[in-house]
Amino acid sequence: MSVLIDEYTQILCQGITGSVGTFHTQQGLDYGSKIVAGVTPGKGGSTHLDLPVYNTVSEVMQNHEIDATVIYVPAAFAADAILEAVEAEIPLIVCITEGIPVQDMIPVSDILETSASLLIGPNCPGIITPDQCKIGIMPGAIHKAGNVGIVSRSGTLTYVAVDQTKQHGQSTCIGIGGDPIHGLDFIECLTMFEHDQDTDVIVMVGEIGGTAEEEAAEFIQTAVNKPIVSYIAGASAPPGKRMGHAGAIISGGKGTAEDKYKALENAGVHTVRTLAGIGEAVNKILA
Amino acid sequence: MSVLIDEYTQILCQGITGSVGTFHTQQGLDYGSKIVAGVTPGKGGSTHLDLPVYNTVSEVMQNHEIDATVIYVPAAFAADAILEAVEAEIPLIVCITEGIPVQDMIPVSDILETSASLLIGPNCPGIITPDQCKIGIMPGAIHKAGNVGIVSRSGTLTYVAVDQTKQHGQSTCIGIGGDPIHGLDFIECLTMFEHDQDTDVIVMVGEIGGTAEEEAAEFIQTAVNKPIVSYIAGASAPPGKRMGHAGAIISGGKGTAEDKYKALENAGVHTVRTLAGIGEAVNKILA
Amino acid sequence: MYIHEYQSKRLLHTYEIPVPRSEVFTQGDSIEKFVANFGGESWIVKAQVHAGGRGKAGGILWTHTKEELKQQIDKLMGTRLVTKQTDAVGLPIQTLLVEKPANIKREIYLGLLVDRASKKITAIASAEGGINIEEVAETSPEKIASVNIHKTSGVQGYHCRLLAQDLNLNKAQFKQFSHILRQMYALFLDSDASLIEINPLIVAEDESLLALDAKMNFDDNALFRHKKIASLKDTSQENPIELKAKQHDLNYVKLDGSIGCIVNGAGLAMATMDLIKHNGGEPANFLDVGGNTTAQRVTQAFNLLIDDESVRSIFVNIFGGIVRCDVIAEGILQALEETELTLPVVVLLQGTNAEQGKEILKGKHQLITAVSELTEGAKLAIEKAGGQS
Amino acid sequence: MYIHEYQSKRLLHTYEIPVPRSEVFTQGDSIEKFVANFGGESWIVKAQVHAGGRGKAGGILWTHTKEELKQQIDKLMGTRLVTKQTDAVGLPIQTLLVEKPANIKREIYLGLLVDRASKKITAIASAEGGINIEEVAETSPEKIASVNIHKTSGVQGYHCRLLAQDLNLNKAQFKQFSHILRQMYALFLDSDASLIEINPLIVAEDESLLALDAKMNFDDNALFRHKKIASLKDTSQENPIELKAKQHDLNYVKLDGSIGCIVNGAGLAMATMDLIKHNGGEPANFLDVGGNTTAQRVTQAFNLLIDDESVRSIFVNIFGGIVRCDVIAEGILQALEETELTLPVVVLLQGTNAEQGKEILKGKHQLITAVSELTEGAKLAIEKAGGQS
Repeated sequence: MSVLIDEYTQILCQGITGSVGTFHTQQGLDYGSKIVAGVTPGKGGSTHLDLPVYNTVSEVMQNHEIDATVIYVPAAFAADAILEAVEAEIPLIVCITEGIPVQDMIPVSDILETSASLLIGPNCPGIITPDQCKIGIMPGAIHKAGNVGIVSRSGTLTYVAVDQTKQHGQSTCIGIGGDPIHGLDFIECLTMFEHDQDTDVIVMVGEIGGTAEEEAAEFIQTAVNKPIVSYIAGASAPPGKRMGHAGAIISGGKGTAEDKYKALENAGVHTVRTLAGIGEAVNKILA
Repeated sequence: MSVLIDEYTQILCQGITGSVGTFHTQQGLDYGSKIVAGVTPGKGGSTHLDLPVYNTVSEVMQNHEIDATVIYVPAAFAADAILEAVEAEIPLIVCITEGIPVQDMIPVSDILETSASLLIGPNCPGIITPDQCKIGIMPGAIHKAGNVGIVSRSGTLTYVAVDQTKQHGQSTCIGIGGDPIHGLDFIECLTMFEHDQDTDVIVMVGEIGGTAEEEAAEFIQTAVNKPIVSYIAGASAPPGKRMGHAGAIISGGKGTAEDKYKALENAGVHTVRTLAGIGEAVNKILA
Repeated sequence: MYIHEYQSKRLLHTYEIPVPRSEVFTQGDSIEKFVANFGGESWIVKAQVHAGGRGKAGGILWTHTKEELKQQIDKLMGTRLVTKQTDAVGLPIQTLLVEKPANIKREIYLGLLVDRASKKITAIASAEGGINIEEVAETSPEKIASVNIHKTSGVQGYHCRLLAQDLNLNKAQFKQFSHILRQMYALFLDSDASLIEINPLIVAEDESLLALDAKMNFDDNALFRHKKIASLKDTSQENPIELKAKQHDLNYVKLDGSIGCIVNGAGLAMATMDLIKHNGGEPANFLDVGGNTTAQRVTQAFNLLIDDESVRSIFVNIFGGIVRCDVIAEGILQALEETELTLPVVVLLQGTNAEQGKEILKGKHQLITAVSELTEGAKLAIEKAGGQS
Repeated sequence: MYIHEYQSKRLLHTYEIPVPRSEVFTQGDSIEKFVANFGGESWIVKAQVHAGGRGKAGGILWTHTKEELKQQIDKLMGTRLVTKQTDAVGLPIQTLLVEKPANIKREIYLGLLVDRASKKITAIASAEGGINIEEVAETSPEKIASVNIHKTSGVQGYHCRLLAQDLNLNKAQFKQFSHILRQMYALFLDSDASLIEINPLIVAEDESLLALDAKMNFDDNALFRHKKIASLKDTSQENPIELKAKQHDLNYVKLDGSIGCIVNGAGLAMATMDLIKHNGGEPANFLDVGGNTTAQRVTQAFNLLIDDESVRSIFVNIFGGIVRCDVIAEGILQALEETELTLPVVVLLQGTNAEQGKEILKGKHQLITAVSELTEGAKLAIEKAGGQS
């Protein structure tokens, strides 16, 4: 077992004929991912990378069994593509696109809430179960099948975490993305790792801003028994320029790295203060 | 036990100082319902019928434990009042108001879907558990505590059903209202009656239009074991004047009384073709 | 509230949805002056009535010369049009839409409505537009595409793509289609519509899309916040008794039978009709005087039924709730004093103080018979009306 | 993207939200002409810079006569304003807002923003508006009311009532408050704003509400569909290096330290800063060259850091993913050929082909030291910059 995806996962690619879609679909196929169809409005009926291309997701669903879709369409049209996938009731939607206007994501989040779909991203590397299935833009070669589950808000930090845990390998790595409004959050991923028999240790990589790490800490206290190693990026970041008060008012001065570290430590999480500490901590737990 | 409300239910009244609110609040108090506060924007701080009046529901929640709210505010402001109650996380919202614009109810239904609140109505008589709690405009005196659960789309037909079952009395009577977009539907009510140990027979009064009865029939087949007596009003109604096609297109010619009767009979429901038959059928089952 | 085709098209035009060139001719206008402004082109003269099936009923006429135009306007104006959707009396023609004919390549259907089941606004489209769309829906539902539009997102690209999937539109037409759907949706929200249909939405010879006919219905409960829409109401298109009923806030629908019904509550009113039919009679109307009725409203109801010559007997079926049956009974007696009613009246009072009410009515008025039970009441009303219809 | 106060107020005015009477004086305008148009009334001259804390920094001046007005305009225009929210260099004053002073009875705070946690637009209000609102939020959070606005419903009456609960508004003021909130929300949606604040929203002597200052921020990712908003951009208010970075699509923030950082990925860039600080150094910048970077972008990054005189050493930290480390290594060597860099460069390459990359760099260029590990890299960069700062 693994989390969310495995060797049988059948994948659709929305935005397959664009340059990014083309490149990463090829990479995915090379890795062995079961990408079975693509969508590009206006190019229906053609084939691309030997895969059938359709105008709409609904047409795809009439001809294929789809478990997951990956979205590479440009930012201006990405929210629309997510909603099309939700309408088609695709269980897992992975949106790689970065730069989606935040207000486009508000209706997406509203509609997801009452849907049967899960969203990973946007603005994320995607999800990989090494040697079985890779959905997204992560470099497949650095991964190795193993027993460390990784969840991260940042793209490259996921890769560093993978590198740091190369001794043990990974069950599944999920990049949830750093956009203000995104789909799966730490809590959902921790829940899945907790119940995944292939995962023995969880690495959780957070960032300053928002309160997702604090909420995760609260959740961990009651609902996660597996050991967790956590690093929070941004301890050294300056408060940053800002003109308005509203952000500070709503967060009430919360969301600093120190707040997050404290909350996680209270929940029994093994925190590390530099990236370089991730590997050590995992090794110690699995020793 | 009973369904949704009992002698301990503490009730708020939104629109308490209007003539309808005043009249039915007095009726409710006379019946013994625990109405504890009222809301009328702009009249906060005053008392009405010896009850404290507040400007907002949020203020009420700071001062009282509220289990249910009943809404008598005029149609133009009723959806806003429902949403205010949802925001305050009141578990049960009963909206009596009729004539609410349909498009006002679309966001209400969207927001309810992800909330912790249940809505009865709008455009309904309300809900009563005889001798314990009456929320709404039904005449209390015709009811009697007993073992028949009644759910109805029509107001006066609920009363007739109560009259028809006076020999056995009622556990709880719920008028779900006939507006195109409303809260609780047959299925939710049937589920609650099925699990209510005080209910031995269920009376379900439907109407032509929509497909709520057909969906209920499907649900009954798998999930309701208690005997159900059902009458559908409107068998004799002419197709009616209409200029557009869309209604007919979307329903595909469904929603006639005959369709509904057939679906219910297939699900093992005791159907009766006239109102007068309700009492007989219930008596036979409980004989 | 329904509006006329020409009013619908003006609204579409306001929302930048393409409609044919047209002029409106209103009763009382000078035909000479009106026709003088038109060249020798072909025109279609369309009777503006609140009913479908106008073409087959002779309400849509083609003209090719000024002389013909004059004749056809003269022929239609001021008459009544009887279509399969009207009653035998038909509807008065007081306005004509004189429109430039379009060269039709294909007819598409596009509609928006509030959908009960999904509690959303639903968009519907079909490549088989035109007058047979209802038949298509029944016999080939797979030719109808529909999609819910969440209010939080509004019309998205995927809605347009999904609906257009089987419409065979080229790129430019798809762009126009998307524009039309977005604008229709905006109009739908802005006006509290309950139905907007463009049928047919045609692909013209020049490959552009054009709204050739449109039907709209607006939520009566929301008209208070849409003064402009409300002002489009044409009461000449309504049944005079129904109109009078509305003025008194009574919910009345004229039917074909002989037994007048006065009932409180829409559900009970329907149930009463069912009961009459079940026992072999025919109701003359649906009449709901309101869930919590008053004696005064019952009086107004009597006055309404007097105007209907087909009524032979009246069945009053009131369930006393908050208002007590004894009060209603007194009201009925008083109403009979005040009106000129000469028809037999069967009264069933149930609920609060039903017995007292019956007692009050007993023997007080020669026209009234008080009964105790639903079936008894229905049967007696049928008998008094002269037996089975 | 931030805009100036005067631009915010023009937007508010367009949305029928009341703002004080004002005129804008732009660098190059004739002071004589400008002042000639004003009577002997009192005016406030407000420096238009993208930073708060203007009042205490001398950027807001009162005038009572034409002469004074002339002097104050002359005094501020063309200078730089240093506030607690700017760096030591401050921001250039190129525009002045000359505004009619209001008689303030009370100061309210009203704001709208996109809230991460609820994934909704949130409205915030407080009776304790004015410059101390952040302090109020921290010390007396109960004095701040906030409510989420669902997109499906938009602003409802209850939102207004909830926010106004503790604002002590009379009936007319509540009506005006509701209007302002609804209009702010419309502006928020129409413009893809991420923040709109009116602070203070004052109750004036005449009891009406007036927006005395406003701050707005717009979603950079959405500017492509808001040409008018995008045109309000004032690049004079941005750090020149940051501006140059943006033109190259590099994510750069100037900091106070001496160690320049070139990193791929925002997370890794922050983590690299953390690492430097953790080992006793100070980063000179945050610089993210993008998750899947190219050799070309690394070159642009070098060019950017050359402009920053406080940089003493550069730490390049690249995690090779899709782009291989050997390609990046070649790119770095080429970049050093092309630029006039004279600073020591520490390079850490990890991920795909990291070993080959390190091999390529070894001994090829005197400025470069290739390292194998994060902490090693950070420490060496600190050492090369001249030890701990």
